[in-house]
Amino acid sequence: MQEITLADFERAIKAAAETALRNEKYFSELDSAAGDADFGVSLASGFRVVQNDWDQLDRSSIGAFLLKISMIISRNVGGCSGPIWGTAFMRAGMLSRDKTSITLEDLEKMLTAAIEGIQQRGGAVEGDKTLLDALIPVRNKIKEYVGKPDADLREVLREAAAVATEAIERTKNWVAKRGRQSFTGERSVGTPDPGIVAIATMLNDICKAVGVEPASQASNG
Amino acid sequence: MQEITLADFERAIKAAAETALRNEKYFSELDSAAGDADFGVSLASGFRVVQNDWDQLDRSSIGAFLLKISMIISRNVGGCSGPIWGTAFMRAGMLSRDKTSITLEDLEKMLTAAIEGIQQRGGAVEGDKTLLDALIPVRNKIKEYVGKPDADLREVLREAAAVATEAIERTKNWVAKRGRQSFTGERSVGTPDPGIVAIATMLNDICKAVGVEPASQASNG
Amino acid sequence: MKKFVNDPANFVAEMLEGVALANPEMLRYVPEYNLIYRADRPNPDKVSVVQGSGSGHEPAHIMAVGPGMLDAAAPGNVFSAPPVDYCYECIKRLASPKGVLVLINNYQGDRMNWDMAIEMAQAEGINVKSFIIDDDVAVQDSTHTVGRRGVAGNFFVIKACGAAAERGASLDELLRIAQKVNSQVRTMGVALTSCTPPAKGKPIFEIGDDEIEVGVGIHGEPGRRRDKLKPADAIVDELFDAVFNDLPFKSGDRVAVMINGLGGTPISELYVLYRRAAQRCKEKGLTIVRNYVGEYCTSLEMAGASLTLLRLDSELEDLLAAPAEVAVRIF
Amino acid sequence: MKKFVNDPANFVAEMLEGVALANPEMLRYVPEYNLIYRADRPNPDKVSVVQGSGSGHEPAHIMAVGPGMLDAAAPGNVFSAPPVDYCYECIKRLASPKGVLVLINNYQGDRMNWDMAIEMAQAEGINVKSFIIDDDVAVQDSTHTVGRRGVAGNFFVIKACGAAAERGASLDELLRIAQKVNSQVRTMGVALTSCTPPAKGKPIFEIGDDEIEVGVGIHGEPGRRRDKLKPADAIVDELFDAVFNDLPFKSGDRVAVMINGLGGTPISELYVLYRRAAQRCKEKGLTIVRNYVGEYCTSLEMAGASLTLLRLDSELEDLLAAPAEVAVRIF
Ligand SMILES: Nc1ncnc2c1ncn2[C@@H]1O[C@H](COP(=O)(O)OP(=O)(O)O)[C@@H](O)[C@H]1O
Ligand SMILES: Nc1ncnc2c1ncn2[C@@H]1O[C@H](COP(=O)(O)OP(=O)(O)O)[C@@H](O)[C@H]1O
Ligand SMILES: [Mg+2]
Ligand SMILES: [Mg+2]
Ligand SMILES: [Mg+2]
Ligand SMILES: [Mg+2]
Repeated sequence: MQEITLADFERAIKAAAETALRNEKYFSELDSAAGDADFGVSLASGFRVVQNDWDQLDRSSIGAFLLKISMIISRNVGGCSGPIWGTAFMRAGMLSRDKTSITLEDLEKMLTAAIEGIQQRGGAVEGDKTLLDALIPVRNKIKEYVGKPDADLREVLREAAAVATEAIERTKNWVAKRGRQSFTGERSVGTPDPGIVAIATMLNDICKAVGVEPASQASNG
Repeated sequence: MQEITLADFERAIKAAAETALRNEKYFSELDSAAGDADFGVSLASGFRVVQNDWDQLDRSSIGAFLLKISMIISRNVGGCSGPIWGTAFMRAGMLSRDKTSITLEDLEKMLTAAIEGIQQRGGAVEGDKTLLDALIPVRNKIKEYVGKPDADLREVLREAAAVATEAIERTKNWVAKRGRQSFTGERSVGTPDPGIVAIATMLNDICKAVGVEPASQASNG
Repeated sequence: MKKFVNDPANFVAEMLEGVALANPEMLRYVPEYNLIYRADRPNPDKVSVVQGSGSGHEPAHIMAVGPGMLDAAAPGNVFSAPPVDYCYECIKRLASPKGVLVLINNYQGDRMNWDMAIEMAQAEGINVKSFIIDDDVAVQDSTHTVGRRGVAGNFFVIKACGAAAERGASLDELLRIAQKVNSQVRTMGVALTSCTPPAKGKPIFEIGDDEIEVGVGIHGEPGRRRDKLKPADAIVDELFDAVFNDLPFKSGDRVAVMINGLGGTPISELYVLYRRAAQRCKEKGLTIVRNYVGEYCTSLEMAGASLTLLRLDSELEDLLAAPAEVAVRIF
Repeated sequence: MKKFVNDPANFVAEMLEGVALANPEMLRYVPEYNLIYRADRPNPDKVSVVQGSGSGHEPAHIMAVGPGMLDAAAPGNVFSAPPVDYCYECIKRLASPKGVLVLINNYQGDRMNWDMAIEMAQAEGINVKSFIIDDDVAVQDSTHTVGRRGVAGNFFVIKACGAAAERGASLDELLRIAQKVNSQVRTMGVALTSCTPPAKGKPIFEIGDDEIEVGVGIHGEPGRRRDKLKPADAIVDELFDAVFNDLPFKSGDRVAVMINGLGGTPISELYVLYRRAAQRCKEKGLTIVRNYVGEYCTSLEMAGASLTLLRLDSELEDLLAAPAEVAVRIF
């Protein structure tokens, strides 16, 4: 089975950064329905620095690269998102500190570490209507392919983007239980969670960046 | 020549206290033209305590009596008047600590000590339009009688009240140079000084209290 | 907004520079990370005790750096948690073989950023642990916290841990002491007015001319309720009862009492409050071993105060009495 | 009026009671005369150093009673001089064979009442002398004074005389030291807001939302002029220049610098001011030997600050560095 290289990670992060910048206003609007309307601005502030510092980022290993992203995100993203996204990148980075390419199994472990990190940092569980409700299905989908030697990484990516996209509608009518949105209680019902939309949009944009036709389209802010 | 006894001082202070209480509003009104309208209230607060404590006052000597009055006045009179009147009574009291009757010469010395005390305390000189402009002429008038063995004390009192009363009109058009009134500068011109009016009224009331027909009438608030 | 401020964006940096300029021998200042630390630290034979939360609570916590108190403080902007890299740098520069203790007031932002920094430092082999302070009895959860908030009681955790660290206590020993203080300390505050963060330029909440916020948080978070302004003694009584009944304290307890000004209340009024608190302690059979009247944990220029009671045992009495020095000269 | 107060008529008495309750070992309190004095005074081998002016300036001066500082303080009501019998009792109870030194800030009411009390005490054979402090460069005469006002520079006179008295200096020696400090110390303040005496219930002066009073007195007396609110650095520059040029100070001077909060200004802002003051000192070639940032002489809850410079010589440096303790616990 193919390995996932540092170059793949670079391409993915670059696409995610573009997602964050292109959707700055749209993600904040999503956060304004029930939250404090800062999510898009927060995320963009961090990924803008990623873009600006792009050429100087440490590329000695996948882990070093991700830890650098983690640092930039935690430093530059306000609200809950800074430590949550920062932790995710940090946990994933720690498992790949000395690797320049990883297996799908490694990726699944890194994603699991990221999910556990988010849960530990912010105390959310599945069902709280947070980006975990996109990330956990994505991780589960990837797990299905682990150990299948003939799995096509492009296919895995397409499927991952698909389950993340599905999460938007699936969770829309739930009540947000974490972050600023939880303070407005029932007002979150009927509004998609901004964090879930962001994850789905990023995965779809990564698909496009590597020439994979996504199963569906999440949004285009 | 007759001596002045403790009983004379008691009668005089009692009359002065009545002056202060009867004229509480009037003296404050006088102070409102150019000052801060507290003079009548201040003076009355002190002399009210003198009246209330009247029976318990130390009468072991003229000086002890005056020092007690000094203490009450300084303690209970606000503004500049507390220390000014308190000092006057204190200086006079210190010169008569062991006496139960005094000569006119003693009285002149006590008054001079009081005047010097007031000058030292508040820095005012003759001509500043303060109660000194009543007290100094009174002292000078008394001095004229010192050494005249046939001087009639009742005549001296009448004359003293007369020069104090004259001071009201004589100083009316001066500019006040001390106390709160000095802050309003020219506004004091044309208004009698409340302190001078108080001294004159007290002396006239003392005349009446001892059955001396005053030369003229200062006010009746 | 009437404040002594230049560009509001530089408010915290200029304040820190002022503190550093005022203490050139005792302190070092690293502007890139808002870091203030003792010039003679880290000491390899001593656990480093550090803290960092939002600014605007001065003297907490940058002015609590000094012998027998904190070894370092890394404040964030006014009312915002220090970013992760500030926390990380603080731990890294204060790293001692005996360990680093991070004292965190219970606010979500502070907790998440410090937790993350601690994880990063631990991954590099630094011996660092944290302790969460949550002494405010006013509300259970709040707009900034899950669980109770950490407020002026923080001072006692710093003082006790600072003293024990100076005597060579281990990291685990310090955690035990922090835990003991936190379990025995209770606080509640009241606001008479709002306050204005320089960069915001507007009061953080509205309050009527005759209203008070009972149980206010140090970022102006809502407390238990709005009340009408009432006599000082009645206000103390409400704070005292809330604090006393929460632990609960009991007759015979030996206590430390703190009346903490929130920034805009003059010390004369704080002593009027202390008078009543002392009366209430006596009435309830509490012995006041030490008292603290002044500013310890403020909300910018907010008029208001908090009352803290700490139950003492001989260990804590000893630690509170230990010598200490802070970076603010009094005389 | 938003204050912690019960019956406004009892405000000062309750504050003093609070101070006494907070310092049962160190202080004695005589309610009839608003008198706070050290429990171990008078000492026959030491001159007693006392002060008393209006209340509302806390920590000055009741909270400056303690070893190496004042032996007693006899405050009057808020912003009013202590009555003569308070002054007299204070001198009488603190009378020592070595003498009593009364430090008086230059206000007419304070001067007259203390002078009278001193005369009475002297008539009884008590050895008592007084010294007048007038460090405020803002205005020559004022609504409360003939000559300059005495403000925060007062602290340095107390500190130096307190230290020298503790070492056994004679009354004449203390007068020399007081005279030296007063001749070398200069202060100017600025108000951002007014303040409200509890018994008055209304602000003592009006000031616009964008105005400041440059050179304000500590009872809200007018200063040099009204100005528009401007950046902190520009405000410090104006105070600094007024103070610097008055003595005048000169390059090479060794100085103590004080940034004194007027009551409602948080300590964070005071350090923003100190930063600029330190920059200006450097620029002018002054060496800052000691600095003082905090509240020393306030006007109730007035937002504002004053800047004080004191030129030092080796005697004064030594006296300022001497140990001292005040009746306000910090940690
Ligand atoms: N405790 C949490 N754990 C995981 N995700 C969270 C948590 N709180 C918020 N989120 C995610 O972050 C998004 C909001 O981010 P953001 O607006 O930056 O945070 P804040 O609530 O502090 O304003 C939410 O849509 C949600 O997906
Ligand atoms: N410095 C002074 N020396 C002598 N008399 C003074 C002085 N200042 C004021 N007075 C007298 O006191 C009177 C005003 O007294 P009062 O209103 O009690 O004082 P204040 O000016 O403090 O309000 C004046 O009419 C004047 O006669
Ligand atoms: Mg948000
Ligand atoms: Mg937010
Ligand atoms: Mg008057
Ligand atoms: Mg007056």
